[in-house]
Amino acid sequence: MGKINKITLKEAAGLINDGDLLAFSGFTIWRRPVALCYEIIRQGKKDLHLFEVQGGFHSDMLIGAGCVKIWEGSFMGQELLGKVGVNLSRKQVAGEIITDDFSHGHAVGRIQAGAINVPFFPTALAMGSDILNPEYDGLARAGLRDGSNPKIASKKYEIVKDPFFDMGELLLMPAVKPDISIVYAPMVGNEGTVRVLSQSYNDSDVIKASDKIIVICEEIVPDSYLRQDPTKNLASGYEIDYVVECPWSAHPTGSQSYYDCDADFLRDFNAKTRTQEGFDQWAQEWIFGVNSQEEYLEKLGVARLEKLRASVALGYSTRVKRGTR
Amino acid sequence: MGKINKITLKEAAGLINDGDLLAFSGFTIWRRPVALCYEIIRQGKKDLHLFEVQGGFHSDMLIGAGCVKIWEGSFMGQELLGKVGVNLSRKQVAGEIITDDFSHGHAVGRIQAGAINVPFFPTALAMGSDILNPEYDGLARAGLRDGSNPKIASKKYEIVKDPFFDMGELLLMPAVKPDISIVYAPMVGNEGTVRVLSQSYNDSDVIKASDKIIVICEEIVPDSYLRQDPTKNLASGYEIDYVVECPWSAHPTGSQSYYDCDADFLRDFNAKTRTQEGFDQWAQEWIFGVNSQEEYLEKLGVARLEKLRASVALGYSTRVKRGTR
Amino acid sequence: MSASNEYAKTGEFQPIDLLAAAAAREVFDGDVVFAGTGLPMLAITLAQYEHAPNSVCIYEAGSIDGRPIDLPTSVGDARCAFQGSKAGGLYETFYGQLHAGYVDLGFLGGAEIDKYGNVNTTVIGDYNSPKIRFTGSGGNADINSFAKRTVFIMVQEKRRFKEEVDYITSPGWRIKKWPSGEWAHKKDIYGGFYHGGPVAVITNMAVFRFDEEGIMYLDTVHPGFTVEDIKNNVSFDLNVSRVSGETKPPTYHQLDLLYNKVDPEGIFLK
Amino acid sequence: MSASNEYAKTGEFQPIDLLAAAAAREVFDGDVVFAGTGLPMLAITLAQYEHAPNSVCIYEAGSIDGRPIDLPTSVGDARCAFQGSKAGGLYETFYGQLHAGYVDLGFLGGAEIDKYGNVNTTVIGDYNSPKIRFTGSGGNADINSFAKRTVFIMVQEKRRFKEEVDYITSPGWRIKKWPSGEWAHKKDIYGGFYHGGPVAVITNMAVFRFDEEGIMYLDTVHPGFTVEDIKNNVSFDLNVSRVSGETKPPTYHQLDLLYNKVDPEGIFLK
Repeated sequence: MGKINKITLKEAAGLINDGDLLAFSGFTIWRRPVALCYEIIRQGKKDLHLFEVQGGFHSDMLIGAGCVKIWEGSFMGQELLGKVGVNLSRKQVAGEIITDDFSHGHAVGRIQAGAINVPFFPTALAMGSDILNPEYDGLARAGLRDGSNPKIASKKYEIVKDPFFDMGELLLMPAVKPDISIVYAPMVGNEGTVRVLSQSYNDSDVIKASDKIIVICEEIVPDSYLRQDPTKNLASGYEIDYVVECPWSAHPTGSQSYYDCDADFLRDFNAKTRTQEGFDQWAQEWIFGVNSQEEYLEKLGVARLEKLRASVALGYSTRVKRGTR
Repeated sequence: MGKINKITLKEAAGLINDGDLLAFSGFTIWRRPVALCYEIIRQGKKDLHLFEVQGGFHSDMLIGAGCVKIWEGSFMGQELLGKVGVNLSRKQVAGEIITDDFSHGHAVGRIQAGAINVPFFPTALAMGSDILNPEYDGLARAGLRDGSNPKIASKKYEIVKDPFFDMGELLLMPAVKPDISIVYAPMVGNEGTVRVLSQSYNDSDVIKASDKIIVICEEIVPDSYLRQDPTKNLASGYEIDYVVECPWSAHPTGSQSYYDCDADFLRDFNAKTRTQEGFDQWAQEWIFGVNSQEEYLEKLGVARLEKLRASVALGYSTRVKRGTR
Repeated sequence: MSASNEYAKTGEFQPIDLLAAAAAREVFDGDVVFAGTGLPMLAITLAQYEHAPNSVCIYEAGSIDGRPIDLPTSVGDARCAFQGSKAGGLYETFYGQLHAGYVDLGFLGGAEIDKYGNVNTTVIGDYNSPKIRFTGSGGNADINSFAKRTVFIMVQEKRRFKEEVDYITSPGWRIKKWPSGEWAHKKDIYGGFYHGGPVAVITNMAVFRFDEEGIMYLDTVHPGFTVEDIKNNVSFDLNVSRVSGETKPPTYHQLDLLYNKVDPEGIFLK
Repeated sequence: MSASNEYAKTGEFQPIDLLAAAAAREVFDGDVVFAGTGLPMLAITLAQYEHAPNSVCIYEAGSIDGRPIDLPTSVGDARCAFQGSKAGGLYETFYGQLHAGYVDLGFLGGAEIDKYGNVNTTVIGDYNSPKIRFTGSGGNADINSFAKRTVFIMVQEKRRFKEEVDYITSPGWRIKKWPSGEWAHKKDIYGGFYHGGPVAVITNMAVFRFDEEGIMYLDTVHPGFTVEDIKNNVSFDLNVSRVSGETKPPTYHQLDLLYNKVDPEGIFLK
């Protein structure tokens, strides 16, 4: 009978140190721990190092707010709602951020290796890509592969020959073991069992790979409910450290069975934050201009939230505007 | 809309060639494709090479029947119901079988590597064990690591140094890619979606790693039923090749939500098959003396089967004798 | 429905309809397809309704063989998993499916492409001091490297069809052997992991294919365009000796399926 | 219940009760325990009822923190997963849990043990021409190599407590560095993967522990046995200089829990 360690949003953000290596739950614009990212920005965290299998609204925003020094990942964007992460892109062009690019499969292997505590994952994906061009190793160019930071591998990758079946060369990609992972999950049990309600993305790996794990959830439910079907759960209570209960905390990203992505909100963000001035104004309105999640929800208003709310039958909203209609 | 390729037990056994590398679903005495193993013995298959994360009744029986030339795995036994696989043990002592021992974790990594088609899996489990003693490499001693059999790795393992984080030495364990896997699953959909109803063991890996996959199931159900919750399914129709519908086909091993292990049957097998003569008599009674699964079930009788039948509420039988009562 | 298998006439369909029909033709029955949302989704769904009922679609976020009743706009969407055979995570899709060798066909996009099917989705200019930065690889490099066949859907512009792309995000037929950087055929680099590579590029003007050496050639030209138009919109020396004719327009049956079955809400089709 | 925390007297408990109580004492509150069925299951469940309510049990077949209402006789049993926090497969338990470093304590058995806690569950005689063959490693080698603490439960016999075991299945404190075979301390072989190793051996006669060098010594002797009895049942030169007294019997409260809560059906307790 474990017990969860319940903390507030502000306490959760306070656990993050400047310079920490962070990873997140979710996929592009789904199940991102947005309310906690807002609070990280309010608390002015600096020099964060993000590892993302793929980025999305939450991280493009952290980057726009100047919290991030290093971004490692395979993709930054909001799929059809914003084809590029405009803030990361702006900082990359301005030379204001250190980038290290991987393929999606490389990143998946790297966090899997971190999860099971092996130093590398073997893969033959994306060989021949400029991702492997030694000239384009962003962390090495920044002098960060010298061993002084235990979270940064001494090499971007290694090439080895299959010693068993003569399949030829393949890659070893280094593990990732974040200092902290920030995970949004719809449901956490009162003993800490974690469940997500659709595709599981890399959420389990992110939890296992990290030193400290904060889970921000839609609701805390009885563990006995989640234990009726243990095959459906993502993590056990001892795998996580802190729980924040915070309804709508993934907004404007979506949470299956709770609410859909807020496409208008995301498009508006992408349109307005192409410049730093634009970002600062947007942040003034949506981050610094609201003091709590409750205020944020009031600002969004009932009508907007009700439109996003998922159908209990389908797990997504049937009222939200999508595409051209 | 895929369609399944339904075949009979006899046809399924006919797909196996002498000398094939085989793997099975299940765990010790759970969800083993027993009815098909009986038929393999009836058809007199020879020189089989078994890779087993761990063995159990089904494989100890195949070995007793003289079908097996090579056994690779980490464990052979029936847990509390039979602490040693008496047939494998007898043949090992007699020098009548080639053995290669691994740890459970090594075997899990090896079939995982086969599943994702990488030549090896990195692990630091069981270093320092005599499992790694080069003198005890059974396949090498038998001259089988010469590259002539593409299913046998040229080395038992490789030791490498972590090139990224200076964690020290670890092992690379070679992938396993069986010619055929024989998988028992309780439910297969009419489009081939496969579901198991409790712990998943290594069943998904065994399916992915193998060239040809035969699934023997308790019942074929509408795919639309299984698709109501895709997070609970094990495999998709295109991952399997043949389906045999055969109720009670895991007996005497158990199938959660259908029936429990038949402890009396298993203990009886272990007691009677310590000698080859004993095995031969047992096989005469239970394999050669019955011509079909229907006859086998009649021989077991209604009372016995009803005792084993799982409670719908609990997924296991509340009537079966266990332990001392 | 009396919609026939006759081809629709110019003016009776929109450019996106022709693209969807052309892309759908690349799907063979039984194919396991790795796709993104948008046009690829229209194409695979159209193919499933029409000639490839046993084809299966995997989305990289974790769903397999979903049968959405509302078109998804993200691959992470619950809509993708509706009535799926499986919904898991990215380890399953990238390793349990793609690396395992199940994927027959991938639909991909890109900002730039060269004649070997090398595609850039990362950067314009020097990677280390970029003029424009795009999303990065996502699954593009992985799918192009491991699917048996990949099909790119792109915009036809001279600056996009280049002699050399600014950055090879996604490896085509002739690629670089790292860490040295020498050029080699894909087969030589992938060895036992070789499955195939790009087979077609479909643009708003034409369909291109790749010859035995892995070099792009012009196959068909969309109605309303000429070979000359295409050549004017390609920077490299394009092989036009194998042009097989005009790209087939969608049939009435296909148009019927697209507007009444595949996207009746008009999420992508306006 | 008025069962007290006083120790039961000789004659008021059976040998298996004492074993269960001694094993339960090795479980600390909050421990993640990797266990098999039988005695380890009695011990962990007893500990959960008594002093370690936050401890969690993992079974290698895939279930985590199950709360069986009927005792399982196999780790693959549905009973193990009942009201569990998770039920997955062996990749999860061996890599997602054990290799990931979550496991605090493992309960294990063995046919032979040496003074370094190296255990044999494979063979008697020469591996290549065995006199007797056992099950092989199963998870024994893995758990002994990666759990922070392991506890062995064994039968006390001279032929089982050996100077050198016939085969090191499960690596203890001084083991062999392969492929050369030279002996080394576990820390030197495991490097960054080092988590701990054997801390106790519990037999039908005594409890043994390991000193700073990883060498076994006698800690406590069960009621009814003498130090001499133990020495007579150990082949190697046993350190008896650190004996701390008699093994504590079960308390009345523990006996009450064992017979009325842990195994009321008498699956293991007769």
